[in-house]
Amino acid sequence: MVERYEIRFSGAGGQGLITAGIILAEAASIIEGRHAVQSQSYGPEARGGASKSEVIIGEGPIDYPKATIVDACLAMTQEAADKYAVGIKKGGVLLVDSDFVPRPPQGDYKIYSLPIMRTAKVDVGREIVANVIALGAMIALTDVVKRESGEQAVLAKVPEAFKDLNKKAYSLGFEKMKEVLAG
Amino acid sequence: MVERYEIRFSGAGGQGLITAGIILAEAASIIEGRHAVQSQSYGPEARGGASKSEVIIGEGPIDYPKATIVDACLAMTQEAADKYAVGIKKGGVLLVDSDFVPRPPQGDYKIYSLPIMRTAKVDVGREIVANVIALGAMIALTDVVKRESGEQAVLAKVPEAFKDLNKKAYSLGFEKMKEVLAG
Amino acid sequence: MAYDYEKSIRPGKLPHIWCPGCGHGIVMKGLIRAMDTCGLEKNNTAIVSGIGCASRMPGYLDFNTLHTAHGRAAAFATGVKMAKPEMTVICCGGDGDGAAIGGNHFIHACRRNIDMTYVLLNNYIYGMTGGQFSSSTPPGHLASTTPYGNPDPAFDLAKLAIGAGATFVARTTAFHATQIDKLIVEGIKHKGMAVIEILDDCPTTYGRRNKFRSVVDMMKRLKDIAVPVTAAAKMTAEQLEGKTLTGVLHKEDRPEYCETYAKIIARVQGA
Amino acid sequence: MAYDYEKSIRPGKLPHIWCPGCGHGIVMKGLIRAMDTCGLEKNNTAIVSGIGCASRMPGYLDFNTLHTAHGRAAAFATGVKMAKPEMTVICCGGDGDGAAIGGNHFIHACRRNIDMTYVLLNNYIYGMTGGQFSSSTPPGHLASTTPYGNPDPAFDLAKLAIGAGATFVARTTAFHATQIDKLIVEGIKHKGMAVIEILDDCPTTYGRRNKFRSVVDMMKRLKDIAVPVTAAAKMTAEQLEGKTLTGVLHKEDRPEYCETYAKIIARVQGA
Amino acid sequence: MSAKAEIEIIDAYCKGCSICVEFCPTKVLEMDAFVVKVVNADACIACNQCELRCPDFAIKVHKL
Amino acid sequence: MSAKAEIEIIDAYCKGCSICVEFCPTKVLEMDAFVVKVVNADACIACNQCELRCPDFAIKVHKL
Amino acid sequence: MAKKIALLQGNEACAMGALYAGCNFFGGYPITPSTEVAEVMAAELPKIGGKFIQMEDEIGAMASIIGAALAGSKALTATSGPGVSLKQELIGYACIAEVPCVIINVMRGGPSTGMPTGPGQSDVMQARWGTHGDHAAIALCPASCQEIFSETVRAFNLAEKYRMPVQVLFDEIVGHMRERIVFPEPGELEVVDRTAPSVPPEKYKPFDTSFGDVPPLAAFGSEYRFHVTGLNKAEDGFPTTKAELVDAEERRQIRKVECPEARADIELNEEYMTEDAEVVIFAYGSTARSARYAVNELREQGIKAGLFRPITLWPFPEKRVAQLGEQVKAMVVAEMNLGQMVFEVERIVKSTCKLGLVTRVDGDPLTPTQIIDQVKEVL
Amino acid sequence: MAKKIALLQGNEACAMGALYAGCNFFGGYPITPSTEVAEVMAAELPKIGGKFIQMEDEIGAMASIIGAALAGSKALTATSGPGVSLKQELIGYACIAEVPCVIINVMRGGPSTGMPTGPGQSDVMQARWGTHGDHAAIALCPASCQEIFSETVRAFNLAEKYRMPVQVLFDEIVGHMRERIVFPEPGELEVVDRTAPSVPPEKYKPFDTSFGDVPPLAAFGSEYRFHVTGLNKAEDGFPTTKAELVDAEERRQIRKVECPEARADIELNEEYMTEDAEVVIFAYGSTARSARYAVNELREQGIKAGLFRPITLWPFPEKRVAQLGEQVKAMVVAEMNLGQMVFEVERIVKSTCKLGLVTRVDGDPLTPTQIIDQVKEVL
Ligand SMILES: Cc1ncc(C[n+]2csc(CCOP(=O)(O)OP(=O)(O)O)c2C)c(N)n1
Ligand SMILES: Cc1ncc(C[n+]2csc(CCOP(=O)(O)OP(=O)(O)O)c2C)c(N)n1
Ligand code: SF4
Ligand code: SF4
Ligand code: SF4
Ligand code: SF4
Ligand code: SF4
Ligand code: SF4
Ligand SMILES: [Mg+2]
Ligand SMILES: [Mg+2]
Repeated sequence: MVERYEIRFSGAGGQGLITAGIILAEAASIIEGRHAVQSQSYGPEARGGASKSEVIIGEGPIDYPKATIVDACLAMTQEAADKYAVGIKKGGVLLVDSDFVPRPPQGDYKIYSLPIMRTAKVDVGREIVANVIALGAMIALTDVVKRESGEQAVLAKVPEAFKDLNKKAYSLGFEKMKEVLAG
Repeated sequence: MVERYEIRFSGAGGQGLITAGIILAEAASIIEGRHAVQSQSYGPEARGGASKSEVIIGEGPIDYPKATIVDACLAMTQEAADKYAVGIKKGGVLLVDSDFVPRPPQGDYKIYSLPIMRTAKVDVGREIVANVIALGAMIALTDVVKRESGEQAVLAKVPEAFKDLNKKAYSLGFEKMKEVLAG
Repeated sequence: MAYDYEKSIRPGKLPHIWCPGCGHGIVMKGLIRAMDTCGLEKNNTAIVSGIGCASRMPGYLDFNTLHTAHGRAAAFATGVKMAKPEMTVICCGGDGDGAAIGGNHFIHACRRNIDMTYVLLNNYIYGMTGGQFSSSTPPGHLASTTPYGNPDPAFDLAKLAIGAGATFVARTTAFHATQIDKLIVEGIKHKGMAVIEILDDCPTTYGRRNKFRSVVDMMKRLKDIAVPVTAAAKMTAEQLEGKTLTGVLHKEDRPEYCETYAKIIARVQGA
Repeated sequence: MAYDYEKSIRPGKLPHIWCPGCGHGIVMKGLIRAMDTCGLEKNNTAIVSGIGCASRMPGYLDFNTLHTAHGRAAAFATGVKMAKPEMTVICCGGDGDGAAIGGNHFIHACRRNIDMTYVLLNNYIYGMTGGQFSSSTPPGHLASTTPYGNPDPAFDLAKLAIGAGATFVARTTAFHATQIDKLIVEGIKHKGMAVIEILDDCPTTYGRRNKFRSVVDMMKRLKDIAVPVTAAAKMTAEQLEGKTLTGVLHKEDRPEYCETYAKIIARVQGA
Repeated sequence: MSAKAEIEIIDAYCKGCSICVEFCPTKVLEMDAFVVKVVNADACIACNQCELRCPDFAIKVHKL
Repeated sequence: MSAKAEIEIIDAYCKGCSICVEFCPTKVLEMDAFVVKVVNADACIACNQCELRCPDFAIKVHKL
Repeated sequence: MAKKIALLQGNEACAMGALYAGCNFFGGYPITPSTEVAEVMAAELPKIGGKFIQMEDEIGAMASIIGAALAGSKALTATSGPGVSLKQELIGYACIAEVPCVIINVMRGGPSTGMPTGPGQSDVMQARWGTHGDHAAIALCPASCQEIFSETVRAFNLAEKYRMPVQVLFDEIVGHMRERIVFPEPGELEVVDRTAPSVPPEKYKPFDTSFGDVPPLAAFGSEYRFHVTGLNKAEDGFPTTKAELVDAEERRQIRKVECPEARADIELNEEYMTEDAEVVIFAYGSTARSARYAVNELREQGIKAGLFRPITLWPFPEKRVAQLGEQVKAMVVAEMNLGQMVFEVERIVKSTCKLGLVTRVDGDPLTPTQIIDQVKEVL
Repeated sequence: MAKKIALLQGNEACAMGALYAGCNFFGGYPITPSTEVAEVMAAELPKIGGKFIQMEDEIGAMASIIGAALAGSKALTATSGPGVSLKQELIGYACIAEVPCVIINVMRGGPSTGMPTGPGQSDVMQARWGTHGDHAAIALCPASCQEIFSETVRAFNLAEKYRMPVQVLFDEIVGHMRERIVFPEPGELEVVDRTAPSVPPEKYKPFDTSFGDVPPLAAFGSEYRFHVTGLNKAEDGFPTTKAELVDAEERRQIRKVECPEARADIELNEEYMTEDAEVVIFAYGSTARSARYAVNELREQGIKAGLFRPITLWPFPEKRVAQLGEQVKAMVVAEMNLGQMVFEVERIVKSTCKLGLVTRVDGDPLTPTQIIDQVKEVL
């Protein structure tokens, strides 16, 4: 069996989590040359409401392209947490936005929390980068790709004018998470 | 094998030969209670040009509804004769309009001719009844239904005002043919 | 007392699926008020739509409702109306549904002058599928399938309806909220095909791409471009440049289709 | 010398399949003269039709010819024209083909203002299938599917085309034989969607049922109902009752579709 | 009076609709069963009506 | 100044589009994260603009 | 009292059958060779207060009959190949929304415009698989004018009973030929109406499976009001994407037609001399008439031939064909196409008997001789 | 030089593949879940001087690509179930008029509107039998983004080579997921163009079979001019009802695709661990990915499983399936529908091995576990 790592990003529509998933997949498959499949929710629920983006990363070709048992999950809102923080593997991890997910669903996995939206607003000054902060945090949490790969993938995705902003956001997310992990 | 009798009426589009076929089929199947199937040519050729109407009459249900070997054929024009006076059975009969079919196709069957259009025009005064004259003649020629059945079927088909006209036409056709047969 | 919309809405169906700021909700409210004003009986009214965001409307309304296939509302509605001419039949749906794929059924319903009221929500875009241009997207505008600006001229939907023979044609906008029900009421009362085009907004797939900062911006534009027919009469061609006429644009009396057919039945049965 | 129609007709294809007295032949002659006048190059011209008696026309004409499916001529033609804008594209076909089943493609081609010339042969009937009423059969008239008189109002096809945005709309009749080619010539020269409606006769399926004694009777009616637009300006509404306007009914200048698209290509490739 | 044109009739194309007969101002033409024929050639004034209106490409006016 | 109407907001329906806020002539309403809230009840003149224009059936004007 | 009899065209018989079945709405668009069905309906419907409408195209025609059916009518449309192709999306709509209606397909040669006035039998697989998505299909295929009458009645009955569109396919030959029809008296043939709701209006759900796989159907304009959609829906008729609900409704819609009881109810075959047959000709529609002729000939020549004629094409009569497959040495499929139902026959009898195929698509019917030759070749 | 690589959605990969194949015309109408194909084409075509047009509906879209193809373009449309249903009449037109073009069907749940954003594989039989009349069909079914690219190229090649419409079907899952694509260099994949006429213009006949079953095709606007019709036609392209000509063209149009050489050329399968397999899973599209996962699991559990994945669905890979049928104890068909290709598999392997079927239609993909369970049940 090819070994696979499954990550799910979830939150409100418009929070940029699809993009976060795509960037992670690019980091893994384009930059690191491994295998990755990204998919996302479509349909009425994708427009407003909760949405999700899944990335499966592996060392060989990925057959089944949807999540089976999720290794790591992000939930940016309570609605997303309720809907998508499911099927997390025993020993897996769930990262939630501490301000927007007051009641993280409990299970046989570790729960972490970070004030992601607040960091975007207060520390970076732009809510729009919350997804990149989240991405940095998830990479820090999971080590599924190298820190640099994630950064490179982020920078490849944004226009010149926004590179610094995103670099900062990514680092913030990464470091804040490492702090939490360091306890 | 159920015994079947196949009659084909052919002529120019608009000469009423479809109707002649229908009347014959009605005579056989409605009035005499035997079995009959009528079919006709459709398509571009049915609009102007030559057209045909076939009637198969039998004592039992008729399976194959198209002509196989024609017992009796009528051709009102040369074009119709060239196109449709084919597949006539050995010993069958072909009746042509003597004025409009100068060159009846030859074969292993008997050819008769009658001035059908002329009879309609001159003797009845209405070209439109040529088909009824032809029907009378074909019934006289083939005995496939009783004379009275044919007449009854004709009269059932036409409006009150035209009954006499058609009765006359039918009788004329029938009798002229019998005269020819009587030689 | 606040207006009682709930009595016309199926219990438990709100909130609706439309995006924040989507004008379809404003139009639905207008439609509810109009049906209310006309005193339509729920059991005796059918509301028929195609597919699209706008076409989701019937699902909320507590009447006989028929959510059909993309573009086919007018044709299904024709079947309902012919089968039961005593029913009030209302069509609703988007610009793409009604005039792009559904254009043929639309113009033929206009021609027949069958007694129904067609509420056409023109938000200039295919909202449901994520913002491809429609046959009413203004030329040059951006949509997901016009990355270089829309090359297609837009229909003047009211003009199309008139050209096709509709006997009542009116237009307003989602900004002119109180005019919505007034015109729909006139449409419902009109015996024959009534088309009410309502210029609407889709902030999600049209607004953002075309640099509207907010829904309110879009509303303001609707306000700005609208010129009542009456006022237009006194304006010059230049003044009317870029404007859209609102109000009742066309009204005439012609025999209604089901009535004509009923006369045939009476004649045949009488004979 | 007699007019040399043969040079535009494919060898061996005459006589054509149309019935004695069918006006389609008269229109085809007009079209040939018009193409001749415009000096159209055979290889650079495509003639596209749908299905119906009128739609058999391309088969006779020695050009690139495309006999498509019922109602779809305008859409196929749009593909041809977009692919090769340098070609002259002419559509021809019947009222049923163009405006009943083909109504949607027709109005959208008008809206786009794509450069083609649509010769619409309106004989008030579905001829090919044996005389069912079409969307241009006059109300009350008899057809095989209106045994009690047609309950359907008829399209004013020119009005429909104008409503849909066509930039050149003209009308004449099979009686006004010399006007046929004049108007088609204008249509071909017009840059954009040109619609030329030609009131035509179908003695076989329409004439007989509606008590015309002969083709010439039908021709006379065409003559009688036609009023040139110019003359109409001076006539009262009563005088115009039952009449049909002929000549150029509408002409405007709007950007042509393929040209607009070519500009996009230039812009994108320039960037 | 002498013919201003020679009228050519292509029998194989003529469907006998009689449009040309009716529109000829000088009664040059007449129906003969299923096709048309010239019965009064001299009267032809070369007005071209017959050729113009024949739906079947069956008649040609050759001006003299 | 006293309120001419009581404003009811149905949080579960409100999608926070802020149309009501913008159209209220007397600034009775304000956005609060994802939903609207009444911040200046007394200023309400019962003009009904907010109810009329809310696309989400989320605001009701109960005249006093 | 003597029964009413008449010489009718197949298409006319179809219209008469529809009226017998209670059809009171026709929405159509003319197309050869089906148009006579519309023409008769246009003349007859006003007499009974029914409605005839000629729509702008076949899609509109299909839409109109679904609309009318939901307003309580028994609704019919008639067309031919090109029209059926255009209707495919809305045939699927009628399937998923479970709306009873009848579609007549008088088959001509094809594909596309093909041979409009020639006969064909090449839409029989389309009748099963033409629309996208999973769905069941009922398709009937009469072979004589009398049978067109009775099968049209049965089509309405099945549409009403199973709440779905039913297709009647017959080829141009039977559609256009004339035969004697004996009109059944009223009451002589069964006429089925859809099951009306028995619950009070406020309890009504249009897809309430507590009443079985075919839930009762109310009518717009009655005291019941309801919602209809072409999306996957829950029992209350409103859209759902809930996996278990979608699964349940999708499977139910196949099951309601393909469960053994329904199959037995819907299946209708004619067999001729099959009891002791060593070779069976599988043929339907007008081709079966030639086949019957061939069977008689073959019997005279001492070959134990029989005819199996499916009148219900879909659902396919699997069980009976399998039985025959075990009985005979060979089966010969005769069809006026390039091989369509033969795939089904092959699927069923592959392991049990030899299989022959004789086809024709040139505008002329298969002759008895062609069939006879193929039978001899296979044996 | 390193090859260009990118993470692309299946739909985007499809558009890129089309451009690689030389596509220069797109006529479409938006529909979920296919719309991204159109969106990419709208952005890319003007860059190469190609044409993108959004038509008024799917029928118009299909008409426009046939028109463009006859004017010499390589033309594409992309849609989903409801759109494919609407296109059926004109797909038949493209068949009979022998016009090369490519139709993408990104399959969703359905019938009718169904589940627009859910995946499905329930249009695979429609791809064969959707239009009326007899005709051949080529349908391809890729299972990954890279393969969507290459199969779209192959679809154009086959369309051009066999002068007919080719369908590419993939389900929403592959259409919407993103994977790495390695872009082939120009020339790396074969790109086929239709055979142009070699005779002088005055000798040209658009269906001149002296050049074989696939006659050369000229373009409107070249020095060749010709006539095209949807009626049955003679070699010169003009309509005919002559029995022998109709017969010849109808049979040729099937033969050109279904003769052994063409089948071998068009057929493409992937096999995984089939050499020694005792049970083979027959699966295609995204379902085959689950099946492959299942094969690995089963092998670990000691069950000799293998995967047969048809990439060419039509013509059906009869020969290879028959061989496998003889080799294995059982075949299990896994599909995201209620059983479609299983009929073909049954037809072929009926007499040789056991057959199992596992289906799913609730909007979620078949999981490896479901497939594994079915394999174990059948064995
Ligand atoms: C036959 C068919 N084609 C395409 C679609 C996809 N589709 C669904 S809604 C829609 C457009 C909706 O636009 P509009 O009617 O303007 O409504 P809006 O969403 O803007 O309110 C399209 C193209 C479909 N469902 N069915
Ligand atoms: C999809 C489809 N529907 C119906 C038909 C049948 N049909 C062929 S021609 C025609 C009508 C032709 O009428 P019109 O376009 O007015 O041309 P005319 O024959 O009067 O010249 C019809 C309904 C068809 N061929 N295809
Ligand atoms: S996408 Fe546009 S039209 Fe659709 S609900 Fe959202 S705002 Fe309204
Ligand atoms: S049926 Fe009518 S339209 Fe057709 S060829 Fe004959 S006269 Fe002309
Ligand atoms: S040219 Fe004029 S005058 Fe001479 S035959 Fe013709 S119509 Fe008569
Ligand atoms: S108009 Fe033409 S077809 Fe008619 S009679 Fe004269 S020559 Fe013959
Ligand atoms: S009623 Fe008027 S004043 Fe009161 S809150 Fe609403 S908008 Fe403001
Ligand atoms: S208008 Fe309605 S939905 Fe929008 S913010 Fe106000 S209450 Fe909320
Ligand atoms: Mg819209
Ligand atoms: Mg016509």
